[in-house]
Amino acid sequence: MSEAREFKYIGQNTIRPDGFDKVTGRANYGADMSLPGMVWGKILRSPHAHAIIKSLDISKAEAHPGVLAIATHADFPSVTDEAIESGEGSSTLLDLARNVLAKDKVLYHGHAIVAIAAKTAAIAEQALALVDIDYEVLKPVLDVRTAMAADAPLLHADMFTQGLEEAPTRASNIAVRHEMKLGDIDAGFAEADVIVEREFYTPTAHQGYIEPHACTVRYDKDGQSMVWCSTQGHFDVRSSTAKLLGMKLGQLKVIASEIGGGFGGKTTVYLEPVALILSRKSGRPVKMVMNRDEVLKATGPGSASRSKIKLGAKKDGTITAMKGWLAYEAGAFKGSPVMLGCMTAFTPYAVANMYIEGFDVVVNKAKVAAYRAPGAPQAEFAVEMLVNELAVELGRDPIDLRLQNAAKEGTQTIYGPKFKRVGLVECLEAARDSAHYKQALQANQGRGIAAGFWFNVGGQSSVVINMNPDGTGTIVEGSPDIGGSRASMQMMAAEAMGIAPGLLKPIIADTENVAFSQGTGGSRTTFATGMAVIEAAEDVVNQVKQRAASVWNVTAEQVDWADGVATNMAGEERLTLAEVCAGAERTGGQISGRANINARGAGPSFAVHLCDVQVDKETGKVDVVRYTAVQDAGKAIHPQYVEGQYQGGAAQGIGWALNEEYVFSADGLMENAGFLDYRIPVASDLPMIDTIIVEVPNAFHPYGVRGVGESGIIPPLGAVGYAVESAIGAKVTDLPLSPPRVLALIQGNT
Amino acid sequence: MMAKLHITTSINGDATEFLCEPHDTLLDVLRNDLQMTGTKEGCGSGDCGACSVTVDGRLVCACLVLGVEAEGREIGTIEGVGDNDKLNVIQEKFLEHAALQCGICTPGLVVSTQALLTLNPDPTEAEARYFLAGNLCRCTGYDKIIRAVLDAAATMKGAA
Amino acid sequence: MARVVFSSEQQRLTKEAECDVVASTYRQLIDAVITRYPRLDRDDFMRMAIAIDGEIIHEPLLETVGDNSEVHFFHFIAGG
Amino acid sequence: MAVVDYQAPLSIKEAVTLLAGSDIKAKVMAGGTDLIIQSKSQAAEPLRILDLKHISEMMSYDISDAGLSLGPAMCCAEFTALDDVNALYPGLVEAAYLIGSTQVQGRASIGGNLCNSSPAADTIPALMASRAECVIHGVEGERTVAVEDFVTGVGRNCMQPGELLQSIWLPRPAAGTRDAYLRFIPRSEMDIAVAGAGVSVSIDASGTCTAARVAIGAVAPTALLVPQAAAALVGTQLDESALAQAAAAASIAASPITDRRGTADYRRQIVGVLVKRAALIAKQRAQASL
Repeated sequence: MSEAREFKYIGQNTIRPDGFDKVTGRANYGADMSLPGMVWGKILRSPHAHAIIKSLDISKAEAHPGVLAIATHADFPSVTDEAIESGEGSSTLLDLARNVLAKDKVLYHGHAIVAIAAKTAAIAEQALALVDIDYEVLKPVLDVRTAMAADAPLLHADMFTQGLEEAPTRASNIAVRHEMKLGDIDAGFAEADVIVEREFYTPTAHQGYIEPHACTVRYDKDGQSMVWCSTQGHFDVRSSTAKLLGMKLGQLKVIASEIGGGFGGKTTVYLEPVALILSRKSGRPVKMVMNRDEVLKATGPGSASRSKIKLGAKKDGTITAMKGWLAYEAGAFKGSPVMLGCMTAFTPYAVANMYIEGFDVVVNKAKVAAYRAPGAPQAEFAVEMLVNELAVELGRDPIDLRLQNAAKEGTQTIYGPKFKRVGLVECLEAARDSAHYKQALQANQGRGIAAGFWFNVGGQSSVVINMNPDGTGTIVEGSPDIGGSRASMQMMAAEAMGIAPGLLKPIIADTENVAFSQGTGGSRTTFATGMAVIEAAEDVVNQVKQRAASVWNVTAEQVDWADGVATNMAGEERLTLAEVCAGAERTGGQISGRANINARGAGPSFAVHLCDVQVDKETGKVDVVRYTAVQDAGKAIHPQYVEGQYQGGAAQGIGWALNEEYVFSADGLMENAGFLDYRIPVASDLPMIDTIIVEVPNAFHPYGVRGVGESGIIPPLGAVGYAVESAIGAKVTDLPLSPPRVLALIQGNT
Repeated sequence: MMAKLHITTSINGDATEFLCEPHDTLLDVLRNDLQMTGTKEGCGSGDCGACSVTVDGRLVCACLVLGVEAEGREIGTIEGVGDNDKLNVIQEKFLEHAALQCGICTPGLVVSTQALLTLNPDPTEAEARYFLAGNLCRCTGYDKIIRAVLDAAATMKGAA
Repeated sequence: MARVVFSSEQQRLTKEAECDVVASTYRQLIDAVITRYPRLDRDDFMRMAIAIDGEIIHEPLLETVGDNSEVHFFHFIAGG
Repeated sequence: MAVVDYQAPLSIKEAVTLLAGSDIKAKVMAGGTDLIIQSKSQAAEPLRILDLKHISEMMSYDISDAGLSLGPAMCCAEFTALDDVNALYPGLVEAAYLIGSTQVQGRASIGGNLCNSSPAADTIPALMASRAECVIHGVEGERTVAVEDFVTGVGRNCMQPGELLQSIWLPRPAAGTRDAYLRFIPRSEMDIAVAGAGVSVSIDASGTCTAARVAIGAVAPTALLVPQAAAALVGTQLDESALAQAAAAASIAASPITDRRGTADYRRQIVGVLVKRAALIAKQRAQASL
């Protein structure tokens, strides 16, 4: 988008088209589907963090009355180590199969081993207790430090570190080493007058969606199998499941239910292939629903991380060098987002000399999945903490220092391209000028500020808009709607067609009713699927103009289109969209527009957050007392839902910073697998979260959209972390800043 | 094993009978036997509030009530909120304020908000936040939910 | 001449951060790069993200490359 | 445990008879917020549930000049809304208000909290501070046990098989005597206590503390009365130094463990902070009641 333009519908706060169903309980989520004759599947999970399965005997379970089918890893046809697309794009089919049902070895507490289908869930659970497994328990590795040690117990005897100069001869828990550089890092530090350096830790944190994973499936021998499930990408479920089971894509229909939160965690499969095996074996539809314990133990958390960051700056505030070392936990199988950590860590800054290396490390925890801006919060937390320290060392205002060094148009990123127009400076200025930043702090309070960068993602989206004879229409798209994106699609189509949004009904079609579309993730839906919606809407408009032209016996170029009405420029005739649709049978058949695109030109969204905390110095308890989230939306299609993304990202990040963490026993058993002790923020934990929407249009999107879902979770870790640091006057290195940790910092016992 | 128990109850004002096992929770019965899937399951341990319903007007988690306990009681669920095709003020305000994203927590929050405003028609922000602390939402950060609740209270007061 | 900037993984194979090639299309550009750096794998290019003059592109095969274009290869980006 | 039978006795006599005569393991249920979760999570031992909520004495209360007789199964939501109770036992009401969410309070009861006998139960230190007693209906008649003697270990209490907690008795506090309960949790709501403190103080017209009870929770296998902490308060003006001594006594009395909710060292420290703060609140309430 090259210039500011006036919109008729974009930028309004419409009522979402799926709203009625959601406030009345009518919307159907993953666990809400039942089929005639349906039976229930349950999964037996590992009681150990690391063990060899010496023997597995299912005979007693098979004989249990009411049991209809049993699945183990042996039920997967020979799977290969081909790469598969998932949230991270770096998993293999073999690893996926071994994660879905363990082969020979269990690699984390809760690792799935055997699945049983029975007439009722209770019978299935009774039968699970009859499975005999003999384990040889091994020592677990639970942290990157121990995992990277030369003598560490190995999770995979056949894993050799990739990315080393020389091919290693010994197996390792380090899957990959990445390295990125820009300029001359040593020269950069040589120029510096001030150097700050620190090591950081962030814990394993879960996406924490309220809806557990669930599916209902039916395997039909005639090749018409179907999966109903809660997912961010039903086409990815189709491809992963079909590959694991040796099916053709055309043999499997995947229907995306309404989805009760994902945040990256629903970009892979856990239950779906298992349920299909059970259905195939039992000849019955099978329903599987995880409980909360299973969700926390066995579905993708975000990576825990360790990092070392070093920054150098001149007295005048110019940052001359940024150096980093990142090690991310991948969980049981390789594929942490550490590369994305390397790519994002320093990217808010225009600095000539940068160097970062990253390590993808397997540990005996659940395989990580994408979690909102995967890899970025961990790395940017560490960098933002140190940029704040640098500001103190230089005697500078932290926003002012960031403005001096902020990435802007033309800035060379460490990962490759130079930035086009980006909105970091505008975000920093908005934060600086906010009432929040001017408010004085009270006793025992501290203020933190942090910036965040996320690329945003384009990619493939397919859309069809089918017009009805009365001028209403259906927008058929393939991107699951997690946070209200149907409202945005409706508005963008309405804008492009010049008709009221309410005339168009957006739906998420199953894999048979729309062409391939990538999943909802990476903040791509409003940008990329939105672009496809606009293109499909323009296709409708072009066809309508053609039809009107044929009615008037003129060329399409002689037809003007405005506000949903075609006008014959040669005469005075007018035809509304509805009139053209009503007459479509006489002008060439019904009208439908389409677009199958691979969207290019994704534009980064920068965020800047301000956080004030109050610390109880006797207990170490931290209360967030004021919070402001500033972020560049490019263009906010539906401002309320854009604000909602900022607020939701902030709340998740605050939870990560303050209380969320996985707690393991020395044996590697997860001790807090429930919402009681995995403490996500509750309503009374948070203040209102103020938002400032900055709009620096993305030149590559017709309406200027950038995508807003990810960036908001990045700054809270640093903003909260530094607010606590400044309130207590002690250096913060480890998250979460739970009361015991903060009290220890206050008392100097770290 | 005993035979299933026959329970006679009232759900959203409708006389209802069902059969259940002694171990079935009210949530199991609502969702699996009565196909009333508006009440959601997020944890099964009373920690998330997605299954909020009322029993004799008292707000509870349906996962922490046995189905047999419904005998002779008045059960209220999300399906009973509003009047047929007309939303009530709370539901309207949730939509107007965009107080939902994925929407899985919304039925529970609507039921809980109704319970709050029945007990306390004019809650402060802090009162609303503490009353609703048992209804987890992972998407919104609660800001818009609390605004919707307070606006619903003000609107209902204005109408009264 | 278009300027090609390699990803850090590619740089391990090319031993150079960037090079200039004569190409007017993406196809010609890849051909030229592989001729110059035979250790690079043609298939690997399919698994990388590319940006031409700052615009991130996923389907580059038919793309034209300008005389002064900068083409960056980098790690594929997914998301949550 | 797997629930295979459910009974809803209408009288205490019927409940006790059912309890004594059960051929399988039988447990009484008040709100069920602990029992239903426990019955889901464990192996398949058959369980009969006796629901006490249909017994009117179990669900009601009686307040008199002598004190409060509380039906153990009354839900916390109902209990915390009782103005006459709140006027006399604000600390116990506070504790009941802290149990779980609004939804959980719609089911959970003080009797259930007591009989579940968790070290972290919120109402137990509050009951101890207010000198509460348990009236137990046994096979051989009624007996009365002080709350501090009722709980005997983690998840254990002094009730014998076949016995039933019939009512909870709290003597009426005189003017100048009031209680307070505070707990510490990492969030603002929805957590289990990392530590808790119930304090009752009696003060005279001069502001001197004439009697005190201090009980602490979640820092030992059972909630503990800490007479040393109480002794540090008696005879003082509840000034800062007395409060600090009481806090120190509570920290010394604690024998906490490290778990997912907090470290032993942390719990030991903050239980003292809670005693100090709860004593101050109790003092203000006591003054206001004079």
